[in-house]
Amino acid sequence: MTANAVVSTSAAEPSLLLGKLSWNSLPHDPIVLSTMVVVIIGGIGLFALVTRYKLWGYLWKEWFTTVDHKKIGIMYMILGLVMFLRGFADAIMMRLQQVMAFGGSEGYLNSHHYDQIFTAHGVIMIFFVAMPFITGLMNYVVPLQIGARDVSFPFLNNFSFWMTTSGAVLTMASLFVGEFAATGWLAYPPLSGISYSPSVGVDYYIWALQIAGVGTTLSGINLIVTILKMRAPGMGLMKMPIFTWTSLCANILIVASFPVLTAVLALLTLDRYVGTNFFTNDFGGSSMMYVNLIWIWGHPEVYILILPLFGVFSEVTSTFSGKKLFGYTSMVYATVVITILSYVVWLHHFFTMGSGASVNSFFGITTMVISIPTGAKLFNWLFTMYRGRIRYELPMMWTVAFMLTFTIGGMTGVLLAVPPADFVLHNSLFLIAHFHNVIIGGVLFGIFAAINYWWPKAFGFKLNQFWGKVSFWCWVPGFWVAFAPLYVLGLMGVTRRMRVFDDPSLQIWFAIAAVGAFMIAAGIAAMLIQFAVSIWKREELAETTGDPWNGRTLEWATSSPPADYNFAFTPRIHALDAWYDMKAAGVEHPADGYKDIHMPSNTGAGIILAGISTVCGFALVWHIWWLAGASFATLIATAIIHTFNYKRDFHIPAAEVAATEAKRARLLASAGA
Amino acid sequence: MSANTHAEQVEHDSHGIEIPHASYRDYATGFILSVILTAIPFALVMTGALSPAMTAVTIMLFAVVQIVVHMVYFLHMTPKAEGGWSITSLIFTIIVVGIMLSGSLWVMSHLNANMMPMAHEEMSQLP
Amino acid sequence: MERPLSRARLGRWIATACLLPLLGGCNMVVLDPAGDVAQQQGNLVVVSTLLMLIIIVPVMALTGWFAWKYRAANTQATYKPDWDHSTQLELLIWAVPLLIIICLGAVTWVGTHLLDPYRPLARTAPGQPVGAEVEPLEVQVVALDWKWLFIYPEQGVATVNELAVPEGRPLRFRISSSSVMNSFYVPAMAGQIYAMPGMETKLHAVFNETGNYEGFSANYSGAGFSNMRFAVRSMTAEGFERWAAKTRTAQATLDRAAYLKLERPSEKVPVRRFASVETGLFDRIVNLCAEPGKMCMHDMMAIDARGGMGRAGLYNVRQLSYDKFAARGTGDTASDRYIAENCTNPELLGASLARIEDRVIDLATLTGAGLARPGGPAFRTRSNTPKPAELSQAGNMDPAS
Amino acid sequence: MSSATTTIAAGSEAPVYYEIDEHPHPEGHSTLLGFWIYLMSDCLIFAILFACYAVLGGNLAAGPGPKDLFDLNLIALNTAMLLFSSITYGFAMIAMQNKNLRHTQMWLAVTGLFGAAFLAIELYEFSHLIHIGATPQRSAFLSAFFTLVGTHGLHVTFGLVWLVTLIVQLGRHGLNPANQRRVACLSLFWHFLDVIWIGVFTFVYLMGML
Repeated sequence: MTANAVVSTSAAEPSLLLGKLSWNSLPHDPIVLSTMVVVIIGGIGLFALVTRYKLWGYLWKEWFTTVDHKKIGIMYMILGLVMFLRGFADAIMMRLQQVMAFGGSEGYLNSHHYDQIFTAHGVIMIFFVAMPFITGLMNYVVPLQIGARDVSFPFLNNFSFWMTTSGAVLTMASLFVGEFAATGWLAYPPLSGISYSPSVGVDYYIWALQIAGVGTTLSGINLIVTILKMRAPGMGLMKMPIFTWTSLCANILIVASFPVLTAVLALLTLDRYVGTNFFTNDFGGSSMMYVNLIWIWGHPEVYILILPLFGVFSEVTSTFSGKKLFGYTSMVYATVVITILSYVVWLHHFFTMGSGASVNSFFGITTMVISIPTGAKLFNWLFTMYRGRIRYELPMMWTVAFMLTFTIGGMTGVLLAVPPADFVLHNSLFLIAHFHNVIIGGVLFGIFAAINYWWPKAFGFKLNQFWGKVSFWCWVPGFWVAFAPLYVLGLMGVTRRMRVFDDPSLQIWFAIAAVGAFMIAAGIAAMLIQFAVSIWKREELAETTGDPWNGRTLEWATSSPPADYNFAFTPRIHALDAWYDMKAAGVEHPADGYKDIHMPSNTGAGIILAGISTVCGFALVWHIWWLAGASFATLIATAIIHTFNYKRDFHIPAAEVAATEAKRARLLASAGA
Repeated sequence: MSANTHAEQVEHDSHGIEIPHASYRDYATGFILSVILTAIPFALVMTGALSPAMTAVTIMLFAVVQIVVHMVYFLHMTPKAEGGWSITSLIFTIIVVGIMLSGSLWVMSHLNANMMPMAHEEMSQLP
Repeated sequence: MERPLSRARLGRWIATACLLPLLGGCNMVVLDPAGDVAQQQGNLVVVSTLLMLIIIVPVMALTGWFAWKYRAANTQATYKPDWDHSTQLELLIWAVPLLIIICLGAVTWVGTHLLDPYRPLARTAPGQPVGAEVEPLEVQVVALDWKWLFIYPEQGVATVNELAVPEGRPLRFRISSSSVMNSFYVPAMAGQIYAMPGMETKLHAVFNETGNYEGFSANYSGAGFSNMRFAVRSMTAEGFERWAAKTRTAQATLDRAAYLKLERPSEKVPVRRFASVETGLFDRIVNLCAEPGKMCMHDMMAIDARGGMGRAGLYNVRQLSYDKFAARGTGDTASDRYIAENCTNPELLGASLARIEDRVIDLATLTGAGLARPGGPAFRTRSNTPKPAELSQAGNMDPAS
Repeated sequence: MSSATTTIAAGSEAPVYYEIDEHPHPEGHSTLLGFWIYLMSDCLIFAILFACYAVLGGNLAAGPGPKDLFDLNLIALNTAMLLFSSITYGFAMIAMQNKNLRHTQMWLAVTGLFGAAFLAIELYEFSHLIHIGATPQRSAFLSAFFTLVGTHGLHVTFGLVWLVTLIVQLGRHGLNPANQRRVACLSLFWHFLDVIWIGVFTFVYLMGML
């Protein structure tokens, strides 16, 4: 086998009309081709269904153009879920390849395909699964928790969502039109430079991340300002729910790190498109600078992902233990300390690149220091459970699973922070096991806890317990079966991103890992069934009180689902755990005295701008310059035209508010009866 | 929603906007200081009055002062603006920028010194 | 450093004993390697793990215990819904991790400095310091697309995908790459270090056992990455001499032209041996000037350090005359440019060379603050640095320039 | 910050849990803070470009260095243009405070002219450099230089587009609260670019000439 496996897409001379795009850009590989056919048929089917039931108008009016943070939050979650299925399909394919490719077998994937798969898996899971999930959660929950009617910039919120989606669309498009990057998820140059990756894969990567990055940054700004400016009266900083605190810190990290990614990718873009020499081998470029810069973004990113989930676990532990959160203050300080410290550890991702010992040990030790506040958090959850009355509902089950799993992940993380240990474990499957241990055990388990926890709030009915438990018991052992072998393989000196193996003694471990992956697949299936069954039986599972878990924070003070305006009267906060405090004080919701409520109007500008951005990104990927120029000009023009719209709000009349609230009061009364 | 009530609403809202108050004095002071703080570094470099090292230190100092001048007189930074959040975010940004710049320079100088074919002799000067 | 490590060894045995039933028969090369450096790194893995287990085990046990004891069904257990603070506990939960991190930090600081890959070996095995007279064996390593080139300047031979070394003698690797980033990793010998184009990393290591091992690239480098493996053969000193002598009888020789051919992408390359190697080839590779007529990086950097070549320098850019990247998929060589070797301005070149000759290499600070300076032989780096005069002359005489 | 906080505090014995007599957050009361935070994130982009220039600025690839290329007279002129545009923007802000629409528009237009002059000079500099062969592709130093200065220039361009849009919008809707907010935001943006330029002329141009 020689390098001819590399499919050259640049063979044809770029045309003026279509740039590098040609019939050759469509897939040849039978796997991709059949996926494409299935997706196209599925897409047509979905389109037909939506048309058949005349849902386009509904979708457009109620969802696509909405500026309601709750609906946007839900759309983020759906985006995350859809992309999760794609990312997981990649994972299963890798597991299968690695279990097959022994003893001279090439497996079923060639390197051209396999290398794209592991790159896409990483990119999708981080940018288009984990990020939408946490952004969705924060979007949904934060305004409710702080007693606000919406976020500070509702239109921007819609726009951010569609930009994230636009990035996801570009990534998905790369599956069928052209190819994705085959460089690893951080696309280190010189490999990702034009000399060594001349085809469009890296360009898809760049533009997908750039467009999604705009959305992420703006949504970060939006949520920071929301938390700083829109809190209900009386809610001082130290009375903010812990999830809001962790969200604030995560968004600060977003705003203070995503620009770095934007800048670094822009420089890589210039290298690829214009021929500058930032990260090239020749002409004075330095590829190490790219590695340095991208990890300045990359490490805070890890905390962007995990911090909000720390908040979720805190809320869940406290609610289901029926206790105040132990050590709220130290929890807040721990979060803030982590926020700052996450900026001084980035080098631990490249100890082996050749820094001197003083640099390595400095960054190694700062990394270890982060484990102290993280450990403090774990103890706080532990002592929240201590002397509590723990109800093992699904969110709490996920939380306990998290505590046990994440501890191990944290330990292996600190281990990797010891530079000499990292020299033998860097880039090994041990590292892979470690970060899946924290990302699945922390982020994903947290998201599952959050979905089970807040679903009744969002939809007005609980999730089915049985299928939830099936999912849980597939996922948690499945995770360990899938990743414990990777720890072992790492200690056996096996590297990541390998496609074929020589040593037959390794195969058994890959086989075990593949079994684990299929257990996880069963867990995912059970979860989808859980959603379906719950929606099917929503009448039985209906939740009318608005407070199914005996909650402690303000979101449980609203109806399920909350009215468009969230709170008919803005609550006034006197204590931490505001809703618990209100319940304890026996506060009655006022029955009249409603006023007109000032609300932002829906707008199609967000989806239109993001749509144009997608076109522009696609044109840039394929070097279709006229289209890129035209769509960019349209983008600017549309944005300017949008600013000429001064009428962006309306009022919900008091009578309508009164009617909505009366309906809720009746529901509550019937639930109480 | 009738245009009428909307207009009223707008009228009502205008009380809540916190646009920092500016005066001719502020802008004039800022401008004059900026001119001075710009002219001196340019003059120093163009005439070569000081040694390069001295010039470098001086112009960096002037740059820092001028940035502060702009912040105060043009951007109206005060600890009280926006409930203190704008100055907090500014300080946070400065810290992060400081970490990024100094960290990158430190890391890159190490990497360059350790690995670039030319630079062995610099190694002894590394921290 | 001796004592903690021997204690570490004990810990390692304990750990291995615990894991044994689980991992019977699997070869954990990282924890049980054949080289002293990797051994120390493996021990550090174990020591750190044990240190952390001091806190991890209680935490996990407590989690399980609390989760069970305070379940809602157990109405016997104390229930204190408003208990949310305890200064003693808070102190404890911040202080215990802090103490462990302080210990771990100390271990890290010392370990990182002592096991710095740039640091010449002070010992070849526990209790066996390296004598001042011992000259480490230098091996120059180049990661190519997708195979490894090893050059033995002392023996004057080179191999592809085969690394033969004498057991017990300190090894000094100088590592670079021809195109993209790779990572040079022989798990049985020592931890990895990146191999990067235009740069030179170093690794000091030793084998304490003879045998056949495996090395590979640990950093993804493109389509042929998976098969970028090489055989590592640790031999007795005599065995190595015999091997070198035999290699010197090989057919092929490695000069710049042969290298440029070798450099082209290929996969699953069988072992190849070269009887002789052009002088200074490795330095040309590191300096990205194996191609005829291309300016070497150290010359370029010397010029840059003096403020560049002025506007005249704008005109010394040439197009690459051959298709270096074709096999990677680039058909377009017209955009591959390079900076021409500077032979028209002897004065400038002379000055840059003088500067290179002048350099005095002192690796003393690599000992790190608070650590003893290792004695021993390896500070004769100077003799191993490129001989620029020779290099550049070779370049100047090259007919292509 | 919000008027609601003060409403209840006075007098009432039992704690109030819902704001019956509510004063909503005025529309756009978060805009300036939001915009400021955006500027902070933009500041990080520039920080990265400065870091690149600091690291790569010495890698001339045996080409020309700053001393061979920069013309300080031109930069002094450029800096003056930007400084003038700052003070004129200040006058626009004061005119806006005085509810003087015409003057606001006029001063904004003057600011735009100075900004355009700045851009023109920068473009001249760039085209001159490219003309003599000192293109961004020549060396890492030139890549970093063009990108850093060019990004600042792009921001100024964007500011000009915004400025023109705003003048039109002021003409249409007058000094309503939304427009006042926009003028204030653009003011932050414009002065922020000034601050970045201080870094550029000091670290790139002046230090380069030493």
